[in-house]
Amino acid sequence: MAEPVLEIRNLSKSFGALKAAVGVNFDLMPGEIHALIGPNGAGKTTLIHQIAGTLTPDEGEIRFLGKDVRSLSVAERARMGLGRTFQVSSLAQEFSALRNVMLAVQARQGTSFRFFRPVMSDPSLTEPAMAALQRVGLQDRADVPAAELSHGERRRLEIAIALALEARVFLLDEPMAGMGPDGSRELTAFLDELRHQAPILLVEHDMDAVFALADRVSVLVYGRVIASGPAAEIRRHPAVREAYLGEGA
Amino acid sequence: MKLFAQLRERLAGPHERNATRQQGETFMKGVLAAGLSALIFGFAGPAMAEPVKIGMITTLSGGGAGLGVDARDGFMLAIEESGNNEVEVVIEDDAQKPELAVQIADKMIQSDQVDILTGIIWSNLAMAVVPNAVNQGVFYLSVNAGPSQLAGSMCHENYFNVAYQNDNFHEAMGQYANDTFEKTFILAPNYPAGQDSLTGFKRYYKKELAGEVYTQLGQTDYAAEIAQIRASGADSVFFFLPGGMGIAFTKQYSQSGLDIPLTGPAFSFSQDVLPAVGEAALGVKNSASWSKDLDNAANKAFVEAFQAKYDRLPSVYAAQAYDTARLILSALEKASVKDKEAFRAALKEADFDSVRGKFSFNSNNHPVQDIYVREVVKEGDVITNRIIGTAFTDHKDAYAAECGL
Amino acid sequence: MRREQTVNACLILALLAAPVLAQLAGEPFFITLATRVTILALAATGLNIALGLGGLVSFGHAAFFGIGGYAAGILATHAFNGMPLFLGIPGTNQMPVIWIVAMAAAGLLALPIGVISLRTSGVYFIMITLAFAQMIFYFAISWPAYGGEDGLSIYVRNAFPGINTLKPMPFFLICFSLLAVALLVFSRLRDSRFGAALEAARQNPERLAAVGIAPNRIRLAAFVISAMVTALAGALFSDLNRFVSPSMLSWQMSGELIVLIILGGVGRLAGPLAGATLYVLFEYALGGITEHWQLFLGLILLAVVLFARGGVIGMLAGRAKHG
Amino acid sequence: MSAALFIEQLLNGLQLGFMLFLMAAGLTLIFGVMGLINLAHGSLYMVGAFACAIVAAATGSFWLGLAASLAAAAAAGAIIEVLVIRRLYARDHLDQVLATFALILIFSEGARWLFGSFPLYLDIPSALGGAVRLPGGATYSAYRLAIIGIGILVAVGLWLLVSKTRLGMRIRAGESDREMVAALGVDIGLLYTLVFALGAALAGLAGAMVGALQSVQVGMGEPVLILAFVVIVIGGIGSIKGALVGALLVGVTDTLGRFLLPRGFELFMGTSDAATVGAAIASMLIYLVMAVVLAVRPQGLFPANR
Repeated sequence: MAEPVLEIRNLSKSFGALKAAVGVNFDLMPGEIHALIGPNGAGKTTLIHQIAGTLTPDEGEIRFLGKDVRSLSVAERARMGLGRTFQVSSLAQEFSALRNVMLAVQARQGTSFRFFRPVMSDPSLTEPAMAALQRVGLQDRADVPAAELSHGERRRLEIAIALALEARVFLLDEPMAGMGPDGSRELTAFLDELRHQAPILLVEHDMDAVFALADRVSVLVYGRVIASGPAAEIRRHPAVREAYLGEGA
Repeated sequence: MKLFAQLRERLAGPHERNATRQQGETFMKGVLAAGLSALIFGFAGPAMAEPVKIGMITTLSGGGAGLGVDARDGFMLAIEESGNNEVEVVIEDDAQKPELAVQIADKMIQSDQVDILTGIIWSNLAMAVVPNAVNQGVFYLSVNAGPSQLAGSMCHENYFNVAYQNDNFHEAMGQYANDTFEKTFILAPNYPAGQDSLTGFKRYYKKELAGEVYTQLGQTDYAAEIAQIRASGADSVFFFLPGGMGIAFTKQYSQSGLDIPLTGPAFSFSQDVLPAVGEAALGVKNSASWSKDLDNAANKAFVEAFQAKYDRLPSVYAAQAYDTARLILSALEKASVKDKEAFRAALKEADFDSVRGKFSFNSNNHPVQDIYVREVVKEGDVITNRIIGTAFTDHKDAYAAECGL
Repeated sequence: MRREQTVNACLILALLAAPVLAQLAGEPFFITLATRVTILALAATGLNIALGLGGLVSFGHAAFFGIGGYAAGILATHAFNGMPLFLGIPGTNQMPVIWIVAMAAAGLLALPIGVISLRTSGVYFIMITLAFAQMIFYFAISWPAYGGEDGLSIYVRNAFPGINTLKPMPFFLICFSLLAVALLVFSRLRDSRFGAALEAARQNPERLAAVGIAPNRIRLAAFVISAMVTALAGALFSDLNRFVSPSMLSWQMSGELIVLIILGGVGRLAGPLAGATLYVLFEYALGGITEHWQLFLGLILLAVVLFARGGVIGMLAGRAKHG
Repeated sequence: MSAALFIEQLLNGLQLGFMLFLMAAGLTLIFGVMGLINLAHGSLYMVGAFACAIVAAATGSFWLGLAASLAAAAAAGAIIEVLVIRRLYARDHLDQVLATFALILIFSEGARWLFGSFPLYLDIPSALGGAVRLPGGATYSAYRLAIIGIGILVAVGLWLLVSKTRLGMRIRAGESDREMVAALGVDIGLLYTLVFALGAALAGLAGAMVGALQSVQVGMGEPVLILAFVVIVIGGIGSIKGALVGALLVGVTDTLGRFLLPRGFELFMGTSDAATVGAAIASMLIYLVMAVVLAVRPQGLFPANR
């Protein structure tokens, strides 16, 4: 069996009395989409934050590509290949779509301490960035400032940034949110392709998308993983139906 | 750069600088009149063949404005009394800011082409302006500041101090305390003039010190220092706190109910600040080279004319500036300002009737003069000073030996 | 973008033309005034790197301005009196050496200040930079060796090989050249990879970290570079006045630099130059009309903040665009 | 050093601390509720002092002057809130700094225009003119004790206001969620004006009380303003408790530093040098404290946003 790309062991995190994660175990295998579902406030985004490094867990272990990353900063983890999208889009608002992606390209190249060459006339930045935009269908919007993009375009821009990073893992926090049925369908198809590039940890509320895409699903309720397994199994799991889907068993 | 200047002044206290700026008042009247008289009388005499331009840079706004206003008024009084129409005076406000003073000096030398500069009140401004000005060939006559460097190693043939060397008043108070008290507590702000002050005091005070404290420049609350004085068992207090610091200290000292004699240089008990201090200052002993009750004819005439013209009593700054103007006028009688050698020699003679009685220059162009001890008294409704003794006769500063002149 | 470039070019040419005209008109003092504008613009250009590009509202840049000033003053003093600085190193009156020392000293100081200050953000950053500047201010006031509150005079303006710096015009040209270089550096920096990361750190530090660039390393570098440019201006400023005093280190000076930038246009290439020009002109024009000119300056500043965001450049050239 | 002297110095520190608290409480309240940095707070302090001096001179009563200082500063605060400040709530800190700085210029130069550059006369009320004998042999100025007393009263009053009254509930709600407060039907504009006027009144009170000790003049507010900012940054911006702790920390540190440091240095060097070096370090001390606090706790001692 292959080594998991991302491995979470016994992770716990609480904010005062609120328990956001209690002994969470979880892993992500190469080539798979592992969906994380659960009601609002279950601790999904908190978990993403801990993996990405914006929050420090109280206990437990996070291993990425076999390495314990708990002491690494957000930027260091990103450089290892953690490609993350945000639940609420988080972009450099004044920059054009292209420059937002170029930032990721230059980050991957590790060349942010170059002071003189203008970025806009540097094909080693613009070309990969343009390619990433093309993959999400934003090539015509490359010069538009992020602030002026539509909601759906921003979500796609987030993914283009993750692509440009050539991430080893995608952490996608509700990429479908607010996309509308057509957008969701397109994105679902896109993510289906994306898994061949790198495995995806998908946090999503859109159950159609989750069950269409996910190889495995874990259910998080009040910080605990109450069920984990292949999508079909989870769909039938009584505890899940009760706790999450709100049905009497 | 005056935008924040006002605030800077407050941060560093009223002693510091301010921002409002009074534009140069050019006394064009003089020029016009000069032209007219030249037309009528043809020739005005060998030494007055051409107009003399004097640039006065002084502090006319902010916490220190009182001093500059008095200096200007004293100076202009002498010029007007002389009836000398060849003299044109250009006055600008330095707002007590060194950068501004330098800028004005450059402008006066480069654009207005003045022959003589004068008027600066503060040592730090003098240090910024004087060396460059005299190096550019103009004369500088000090109406108030006398930093030790300019008296010693950095003295210059074109620099004349008509006021005092900074240490003088402190030395006088040291001498007085040495004669009068046994255990004095001394305090001054922690900056060069403050350190020089206590050094000057200790040069002549050889007895026990009850304490030696440096306060923060611009400090306005002296509760902590007054508590220390109370606890120290001192029999007298010497302080040097120029400007608003001195007003606040004197007020709080009097409010504290401490009954130990207070002494200091004249700066905090000069006629310009006494009204703001009020009765809190009564009985304080202070040292100065001048007092309005000095008994000589020139002084009597000066005090009377000053009061008549400005409706207030002159301060020591007014007296020094008045003397400065009279010195310039006396030298102009003897030589043209364009003939630097002759004019310099004429200045050095100090051939004028000083309101301080006798006045002459030491080798370093600094004064040789008497220094008096005064007491703050109430005359009718007016709080003012009265001479009670002489601390030094023909006093010279301690730095003349370092000067190569 | 086009229009902003035109405006920038006009401003720079006007700055160059003013002293030439003054020279011809026999009013050498206006050269000094133009030099003052140039130096203030240079100092504010330095701050503009941190504040305009990086969004780092440093309320303590006077510290670096003053350090530059004192570097010039102290080196010149030792060159003048022939005493070695320390460890037998002599002083110097050569401007290029002084500039390097000024920039190095400010850079070395900015590094620890930046490391500590960048732990905070927002108002806390504003205030901690102020705190460091105040420490240096009080140190300078009470340290007697170089004049303390009295300041330090430079008796003869420092020298530049082959140029008579004592004359106003050559000195202006030196300052102008340095400003031109600084503006070039600023514009190249802004368009570079570093600039991209720095501007992203201002707009969205979380995003920058998430792509793998640590915002604080970028900010720290910007802070240090910014301090060095401002220190260079400080060295020139004390040569202009031939005098340096703690007032160069005061918090009001920090505030003035910020005002220059906001007046001209935050993050804009020629913003500091426009701000400095306008400011010095205000000082002279309004100062000539009323002694209460600051009241009107206050009203104008208020109007700029409330109604004319983007400063002078914003008004002349429209809103900033990012390629 | 006698115990009496030490107690007296400690009281001096507390008095400075409580005076700073009056300033800092308003600043921190305004920042906490409205998210605004108000550099013009020092001008309100000046307004209070001027109002007190003018009314005291006209009526002969310091107490009427004190009441006038509260009223005048509150009124000035309300006016600038309505005219200028409320346009700044949604702006970034840079705009707020510049706009309120412009207000300082307008206030200072306006006051200079109206009243001139010379200090106004204001003395402490004769009833508090003497000194009070304290247990342990120390004596202390009754007036300064009164400042401490008023500081304590204001601290208790603010605590009661914020934790027990309807207005306080609204203030706390405004602190956590302005949209919600607005949705609940509270007139958020009026609430902000009230909070701003309250902060202004406290600054005016401080100005009047200190003006009687020092001098009443244009620009007297700015040094205090810087100290008050140091206080709220140390305490944690937005926290009244932080303002109190910060103010007392700054007051006592500053006073005892000026008093003890020169004595400490006497152990290593001559009296004169110790006095100079000690005074130099004492003047840097509170900024040093602030830098250390922020380096260790970047949000201050009591971060307000929980």
